[in-house]
Amino acid sequence: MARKPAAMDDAAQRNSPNDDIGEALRLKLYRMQVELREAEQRAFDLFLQNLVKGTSHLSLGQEAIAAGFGVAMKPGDLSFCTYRGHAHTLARGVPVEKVLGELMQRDNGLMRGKGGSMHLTSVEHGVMGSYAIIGAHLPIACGAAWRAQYKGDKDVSVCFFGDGTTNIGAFHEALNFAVVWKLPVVFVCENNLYMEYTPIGDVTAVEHPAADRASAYGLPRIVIDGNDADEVYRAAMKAFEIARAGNGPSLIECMTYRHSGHSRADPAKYRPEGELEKWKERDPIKIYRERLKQFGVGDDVIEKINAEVMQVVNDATEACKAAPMPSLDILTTDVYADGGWAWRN
Amino acid sequence: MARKPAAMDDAAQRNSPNDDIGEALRLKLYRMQVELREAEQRAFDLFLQNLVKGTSHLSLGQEAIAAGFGVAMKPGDLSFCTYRGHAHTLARGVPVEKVLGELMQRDNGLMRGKGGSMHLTSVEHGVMGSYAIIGAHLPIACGAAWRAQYKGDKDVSVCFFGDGTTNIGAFHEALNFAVVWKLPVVFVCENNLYMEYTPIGDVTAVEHPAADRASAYGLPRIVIDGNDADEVYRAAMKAFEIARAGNGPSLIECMTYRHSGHSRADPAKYRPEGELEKWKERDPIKIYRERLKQFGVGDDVIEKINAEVMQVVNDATEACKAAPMPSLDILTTDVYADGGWAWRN
Amino acid sequence: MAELTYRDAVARGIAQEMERDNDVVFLGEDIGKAGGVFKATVGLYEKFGPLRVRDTPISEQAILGAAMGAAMTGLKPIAEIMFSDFFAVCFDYIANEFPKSRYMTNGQVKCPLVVRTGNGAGSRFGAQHSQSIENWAMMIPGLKVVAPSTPLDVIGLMAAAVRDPDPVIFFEHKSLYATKGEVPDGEIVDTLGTAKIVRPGKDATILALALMVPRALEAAERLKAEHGIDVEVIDLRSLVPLDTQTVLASVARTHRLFTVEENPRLCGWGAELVSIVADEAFYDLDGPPVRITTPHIPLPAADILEDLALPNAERIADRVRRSLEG
Amino acid sequence: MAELTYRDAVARGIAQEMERDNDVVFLGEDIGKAGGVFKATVGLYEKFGPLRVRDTPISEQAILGAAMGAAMTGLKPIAEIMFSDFFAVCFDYIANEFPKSRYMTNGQVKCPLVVRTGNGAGSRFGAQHSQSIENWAMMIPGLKVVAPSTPLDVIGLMAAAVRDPDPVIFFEHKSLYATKGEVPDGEIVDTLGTAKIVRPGKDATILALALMVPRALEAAERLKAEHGIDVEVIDLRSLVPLDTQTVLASVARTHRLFTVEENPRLCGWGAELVSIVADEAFYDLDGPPVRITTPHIPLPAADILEDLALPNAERIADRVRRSLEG
Ligand SMILES: Cc1ncc(C[n+]2csc(CCOP(=O)(O)OP(=O)(O)O)c2C)c(N)n1
Ligand SMILES: Cc1ncc(C[n+]2csc(CCOP(=O)(O)OP(=O)(O)O)c2C)c(N)n1
Ligand SMILES: [Mg+2]
Ligand SMILES: [Mg+2]
Repeated sequence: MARKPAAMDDAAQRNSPNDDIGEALRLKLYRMQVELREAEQRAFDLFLQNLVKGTSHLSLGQEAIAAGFGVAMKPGDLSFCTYRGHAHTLARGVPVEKVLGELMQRDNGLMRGKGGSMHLTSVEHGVMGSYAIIGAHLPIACGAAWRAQYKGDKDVSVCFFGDGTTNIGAFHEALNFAVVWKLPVVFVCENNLYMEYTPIGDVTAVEHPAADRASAYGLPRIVIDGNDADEVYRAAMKAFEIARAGNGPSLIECMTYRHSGHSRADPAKYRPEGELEKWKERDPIKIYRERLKQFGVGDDVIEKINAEVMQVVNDATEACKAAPMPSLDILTTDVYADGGWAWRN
Repeated sequence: MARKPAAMDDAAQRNSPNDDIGEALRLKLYRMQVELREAEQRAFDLFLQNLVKGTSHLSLGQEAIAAGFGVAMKPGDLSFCTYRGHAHTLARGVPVEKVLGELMQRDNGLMRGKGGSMHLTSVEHGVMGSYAIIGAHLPIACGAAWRAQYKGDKDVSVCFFGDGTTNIGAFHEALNFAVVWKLPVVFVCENNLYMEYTPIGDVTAVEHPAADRASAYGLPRIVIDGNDADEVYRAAMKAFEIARAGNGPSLIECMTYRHSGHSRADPAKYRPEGELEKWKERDPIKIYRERLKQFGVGDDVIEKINAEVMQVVNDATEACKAAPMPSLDILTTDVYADGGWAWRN
Repeated sequence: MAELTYRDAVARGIAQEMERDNDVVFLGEDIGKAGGVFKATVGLYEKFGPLRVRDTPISEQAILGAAMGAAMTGLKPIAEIMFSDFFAVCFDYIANEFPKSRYMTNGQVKCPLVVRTGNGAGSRFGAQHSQSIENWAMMIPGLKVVAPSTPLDVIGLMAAAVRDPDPVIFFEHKSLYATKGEVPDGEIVDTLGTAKIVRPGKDATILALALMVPRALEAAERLKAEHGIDVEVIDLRSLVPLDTQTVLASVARTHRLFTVEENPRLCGWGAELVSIVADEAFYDLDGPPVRITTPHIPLPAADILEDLALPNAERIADRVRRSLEG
Repeated sequence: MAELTYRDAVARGIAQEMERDNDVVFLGEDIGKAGGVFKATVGLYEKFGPLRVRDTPISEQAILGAAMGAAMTGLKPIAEIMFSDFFAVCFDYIANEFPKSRYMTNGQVKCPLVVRTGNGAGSRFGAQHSQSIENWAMMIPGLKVVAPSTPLDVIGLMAAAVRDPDPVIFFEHKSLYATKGEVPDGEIVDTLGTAKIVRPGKDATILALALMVPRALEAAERLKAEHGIDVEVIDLRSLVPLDTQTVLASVARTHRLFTVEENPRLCGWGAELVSIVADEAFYDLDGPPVRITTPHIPLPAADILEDLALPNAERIADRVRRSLEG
């Protein structure tokens, strides 16, 4: 059952003084979503110009999840992302330039081109890595949460993954482990209805691939509207509260949809007719712009945010275009902690 | 909730003409349990005489499960066992000599000593292997069931495993896969309360490690008394009916207890005081002997069965003691299908 | 005769075998309706239908386990593991189940299946999607291991692999999918365990595999043109069974050995080949046997870095020349 | 100074490091309350309590994944994988996660952890519980790989492994657990990447590891006593980093190389060592370098078969003698 805060059931009430989000936060959530959208849209444009190389996996249409969690997380909280991790990385405050730079394999990229788009990492921002082997990071997030528990740190580890990931063994091991050890970790399933090209329903024994498994770990069943940043934010805050209170993990399934193909190689021909269009009507940014208007935010404020974001993305693009390629000598650096790669004397 | 056939709720009714098991079957179930018990007891004695080498994992106390399923299976049905597979192997009609011979690493063993106690296999009896890596055989059983489905064969694959196995990734992958493909496979969890030495409750997020996960695959929750061979038999028959009708897999959790240590190396000191004694009162063979009596079977009949089984085990023991060691040239046979091991020309 | 891509050769090879034998079935992620993420299996779903070409969940252990159970009981499955790097999430089947079941059961259990997978670098996918891991399979007793370099070999070795009664790991090179080659019409069946001398020569022997074959050939042309050095290039094609006779005979003629490996150095197949030759043809060798490999590092994503990591024609030619001159 | 078993040395080595550093934590199946299935961790639970010595479910991926997440964020975990064969069910962490995270992130992510595991044959456990798989780890760039042969080395190398800032795979040999050795009192810390000449000699160099070290030593004594052949035996101890200097210097003195491996032949560490020596010390060698290995087969369970499979002193001595005489 989708968990909807009772007070939020109709638009009228949202304008009430009981508004739990508040204007400042609301503008932040909007700005964040726009930034994720524009940065990824730019990544796509740069790919068409042959400036983004390798593969890349966009979250266009899924921004409300990254934004809702990103805004809810405190400094020190840790993000564990997938190859589809641009948005989650940006949502922790990593500069657009650093992300685009990595996609463009420039020296100013987050990892100077060594990792590429599937492995975005910024430890200083709490982005502990983007993992490209399905399921691998769920146990890893448990480990980071174990450290917090052991050390008495109050940070929460948040682990993002897709619907398809719920069918791999590591999902199961991590969920059981996290519950048995009562770890402060939040598992966020972004159910965008597809694994790569195959509909998740074709290959999954239950309707909700994450939520319908929660009871197998003694967890409550949580399905939320992943295209509504407010709802995401609330679910995040609630899960964080549980985690920080020492009451263990949560598993949250967010219903959403990706507007683009799985990766740059995918024209997404497998979609049934009309499906994309239907979901575009539920575009999280569109929804949120309407929300802002309901709360009386003027077009000028919205346009100003849009313009500011665009400026950031434009500046980042220029900086990346101007940035040098990585120097060749980094090929063999940082294999080991001594900075090098020597496996022999 | 434990699934109990309504008609079986009290002993009185069992004597009614509605008795669904019947005398012939009942004697078969008894004989089978005694055979498993005596054969394994003998294996233990032979170990103490230093004649059983390597490791071995006994099912003493768990015989009702192997017997109930073994008797319910038809020729052609396939068994997939674990390292704790002596009982399941014998329950398909594999001669005691063949099993003891393998444990004693003799040439008359099922695999002439090449596999050892953890890998008992007798393809001609439908015992498709005993697997020693936890969880590995659940997907393999799916594959055998897939073949049946593809070819229109009516056999069922039955996969036995322990409570501890429910926490490894392969369990999850296999269950989902079997349900999505609607495969004729029956997953049988023998919950003996312990993994090796650690109580399953210490490391599992739910009370019933298999049954409480069934809903994660859209399956009904089934917990049965694994020390009552009749109950096991009924659950098996019901699951086989579902499988043969093309209605997919079942997951059955059987509550039981092992009387011996995990393996021959284990004195089982981790048991709480009195636990073993309590379970010995629920010894499946004791229970079943009482059942026979309730149904009017005389002591003479019971003693005759016991004696016959003992004779079989004694004969097998002598045959094994007399059997030669395997010839050394089998060291390099049967790596490849050509019978040899050549990896080069 | 038709010109075919390596990619299309995969589909043709599989189709040839599925047409021949109804027991050949094919499973993997996105292989069916979508035709595979590398588009190497386009058309098979349409041709053979959903019962023989089955899309799976993201459950590599279930994929390989199911393939094994089916193989044990009468089918001839082909399983796809999308990227060879993902062998790491289902390695138990590769290392402990497929290759040991026949031996452990004293020959009772058979396991005739093929695992095909996209291997190797060049797509700028980074460290977890670019590895060349032939040695992960070669090191396991009981497996057979194949890695074709041309469309023709893809078809012929695929047929041989599917018909083989043992588990075969079939490495397709991602950077070769778009390459083309002439392929005769009609059924093509090759033989496992046969290396091919793809360029005869007398001054040195170069052993190569998969993507390294065209690079070794290019190096050979350069060495000839620029330095008059005439090297023999052998495409190993199959690591198990290993055609050591062809290798030893070549070294007996050329007296020098070079191996060109894409895999990172340690415990690669080059080490095995060098150690065989050093032991069995020690007195044939006129100089040290040399391994040319990717350095022992994870692979970088950036194109200029990835290109630097892999052996290329220039590096191969340079190393051979220096060695022969020195 | 005390005589200690290899088994007890494991517990002492771990205890030494856990006492030193509160961030050292230990997890695995049955390691705590039960003291480990090989009884190699007895007493640690009682000494360090349930928060630092944690029993886990049978979830090898969760064990290694959790170790990694903890290592990345400040702890120094020691994870047990009960039998090294089970690396196959969690190989993604060994092959794709631990060793690549630092590189892929351009040095941002650290992964200072130890995976210790029971490796090797001799217990008649059959093909899935007896493997010697050092090469599964050695072949992966980014790992460090250790395999001690004595109680003293167990403690010293365990300390070095725990203090190392990189992921270390620590292979304990099951058949050595009951062996004994003298161990000094007080803190013991050794150095990774250092081989030890355990028997000096002038006629040939034998490289060995773990259980093969005592067997090589026994072979050396036989060769001396029976044939007057004086071989040098080197215990490699650490495969990565690899002490090639000690090996090359030895071969420069003895002019002959033998490797004694327990792992099945193909792509074993012996191949790597032979190929290094063949390349870099070719002109030092007076004869072919020879690998003595377990045949390339799964391991049988029966004692007489298992004993036949592994290199033993007799086979080693015989092979060396034939080679030196021939
Ligand atoms: C172990 C593994 N198997 C397969 C893949 C290939 N792969 C990459 S993304 C993907 C689909 C993942 O689907 P989902 O979890 O729903 O995430 P989404 O891409 O929709 O965000 C697959 C199969 C992989 N990276 N790792
Ligand atoms: C992947 C793997 N991890 C660990 C082990 C070691 N091991 C063997 S039996 C066992 C306990 C299994 O418990 P359970 O599934 O309850 O079966 P039981 O032994 O109680 O029948 C363990 C941990 C193994 N064989 N394989
Ligand atoms: Mg998805
Ligand atoms: Mg159990």
